[in-house]
Amino acid sequence: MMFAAGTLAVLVSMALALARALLGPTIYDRIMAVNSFGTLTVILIAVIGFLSDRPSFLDISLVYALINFITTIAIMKFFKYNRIGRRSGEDLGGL
Amino acid sequence: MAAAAIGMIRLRNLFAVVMLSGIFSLSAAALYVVLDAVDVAFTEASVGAGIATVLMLSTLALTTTEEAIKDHRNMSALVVVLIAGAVLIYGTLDMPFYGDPMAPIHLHVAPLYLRDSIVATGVPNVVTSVLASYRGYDTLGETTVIFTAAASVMALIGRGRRKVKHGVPEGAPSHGYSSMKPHPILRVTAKLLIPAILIYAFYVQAHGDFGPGGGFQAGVIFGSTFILYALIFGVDNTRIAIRGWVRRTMMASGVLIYAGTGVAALLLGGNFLDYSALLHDPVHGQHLGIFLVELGVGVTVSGSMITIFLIFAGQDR
Amino acid sequence: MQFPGLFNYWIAIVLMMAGFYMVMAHGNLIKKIVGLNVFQVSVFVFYISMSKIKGGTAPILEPGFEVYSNPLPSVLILTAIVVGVATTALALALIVRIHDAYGTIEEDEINAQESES
Amino acid sequence: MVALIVDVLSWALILGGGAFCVIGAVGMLRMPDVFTRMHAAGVVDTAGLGLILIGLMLQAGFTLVMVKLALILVFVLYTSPMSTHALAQSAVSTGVQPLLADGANNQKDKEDEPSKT
Repeated sequence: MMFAAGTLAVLVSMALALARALLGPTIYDRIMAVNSFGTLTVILIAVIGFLSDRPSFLDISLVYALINFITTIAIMKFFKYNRIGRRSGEDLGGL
Repeated sequence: MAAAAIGMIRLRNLFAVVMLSGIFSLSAAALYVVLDAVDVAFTEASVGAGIATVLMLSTLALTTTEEAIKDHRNMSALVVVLIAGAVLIYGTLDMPFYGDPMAPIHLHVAPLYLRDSIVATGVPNVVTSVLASYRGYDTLGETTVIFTAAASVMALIGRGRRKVKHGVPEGAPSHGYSSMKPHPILRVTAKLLIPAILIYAFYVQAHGDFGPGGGFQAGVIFGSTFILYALIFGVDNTRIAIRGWVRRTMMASGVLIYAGTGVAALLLGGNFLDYSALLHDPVHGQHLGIFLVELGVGVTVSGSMITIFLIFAGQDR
Repeated sequence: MQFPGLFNYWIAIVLMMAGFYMVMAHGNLIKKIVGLNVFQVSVFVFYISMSKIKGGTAPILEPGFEVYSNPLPSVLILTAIVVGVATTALALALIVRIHDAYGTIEEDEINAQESES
Repeated sequence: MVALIVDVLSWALILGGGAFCVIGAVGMLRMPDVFTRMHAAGVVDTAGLGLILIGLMLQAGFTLVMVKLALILVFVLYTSPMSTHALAQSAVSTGVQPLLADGANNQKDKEDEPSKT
């Protein structure tokens, strides 16, 4: 029951983070949304593990916690060094 | 699950596609966990969220980041897609329902695997035992595909410096996989994290028999460690840390370990990839065989991932 | 229960349509690759959702659990994901080469250059 | 008795963590610019994840699971400030330009203005 409540809360926050990623005017908003979406996925997987009585699946969220960091660093680095000289945030206009 | 699906559908309209594909893969993995496929979720976690995004970004850095603005509303494509979707939905009307235990897929070989694999191989993770033992040929083939893909990437863009004819102006600053000198905080944290991730990769490799994990996942995590290293300390340093011949040897030797296990079984009187022949006790033999095979897979995958990344990242010099 | 029993397939199909549309309608090659990835994930979801048994749990044997979901699709998809990323890398390498040769990754511009020469 | 206390505690922690997650996500949606949104994201990363994981730890008891949860917590507490730091730094070092360049994208991210002072 309490895990279900936690899952629900996390799902709601995931939806909100997704909305930020879809809307986010600048590229950094999107990166940040991806990052916290990843964090929320970590929580979600952990809670689902408990929800289904198999908490030994925490390995997955551990992997996420690590990989998420790598991805954020990579994205950040890419945009930091590739964007120079161009107006960042502008090519996102496709929305 | 529905939220994940909505997010995925939304994805196609967007321009910052690569980042959204990161989100896409995250939600896909959450979906896999809900659907009880933890090993798949593990793989998607390590592959989709990490390596695929990083590779896409590297390609973007090498080419252009801006899509030509034009009207994408392609009616004929939409019509074809809608027709295909409608036909498929019509096709699903005959499919078994979600979660139906009597669906044909659950009746044929799966109960056999679930019942026998613990007895025959002593490995509680059925996915691992099926992967490495029952469907060993398959996995051997797939490991070879990975090896071949990495080798092809090497052949395509691995050699020589590219000559930029058009596109990116020459004066553009370096594309960003050079070292990250002015980031002391990142460097210190990376120094703390990298050994931890490496140890964790080995844990995943060894624990694959008992929980989610195994060669593919461990290989990818191992590879991501070096990707992190390359991101923070620079590609050149990574090339020094793990030399070209080491990478190539890793790629090749993984496949060799796998195939060699099969040949060893052959020499010891079994069939190819029949691990029961490896030791006197068939169950222990199976266990050893699965371990060796997973090791081979892990070595190949990590070698390939590091190679592919370094090739992509090292392009712009 | 006729209607909701099939929604998992429909999710996969909608995803597939999204990916398919992306592949067909967009001229940008990277966009096409992303579309292919979406398509690929839709197939994965399709397989994985078939393997689920109601009330089942993940196929890692543990005392105290009776019903397990089907391990076979997991195996297939697991390898397919890693192979998928390797082939994606190959496709991206091809795109880099194309960009070297033509200076663009838009399909129609490449076609225009081809027909000129 | 102890079990009851533990249950109540973990209820409170998980619910609190969930609440923090939602608050952080709402903040992420509602805050006016990148840097303030990062504050909101920080709430999710620390308070939300921390509370939920501690609540789960209480449920798990002294097992391997608890060790793994603690590991996740430690890792996230390491990495999340790192990525926020990196993000903020690169936003500062490159994000200043769009506003100086021209007013073209003002209609899109005019909210960014306060941060550039």
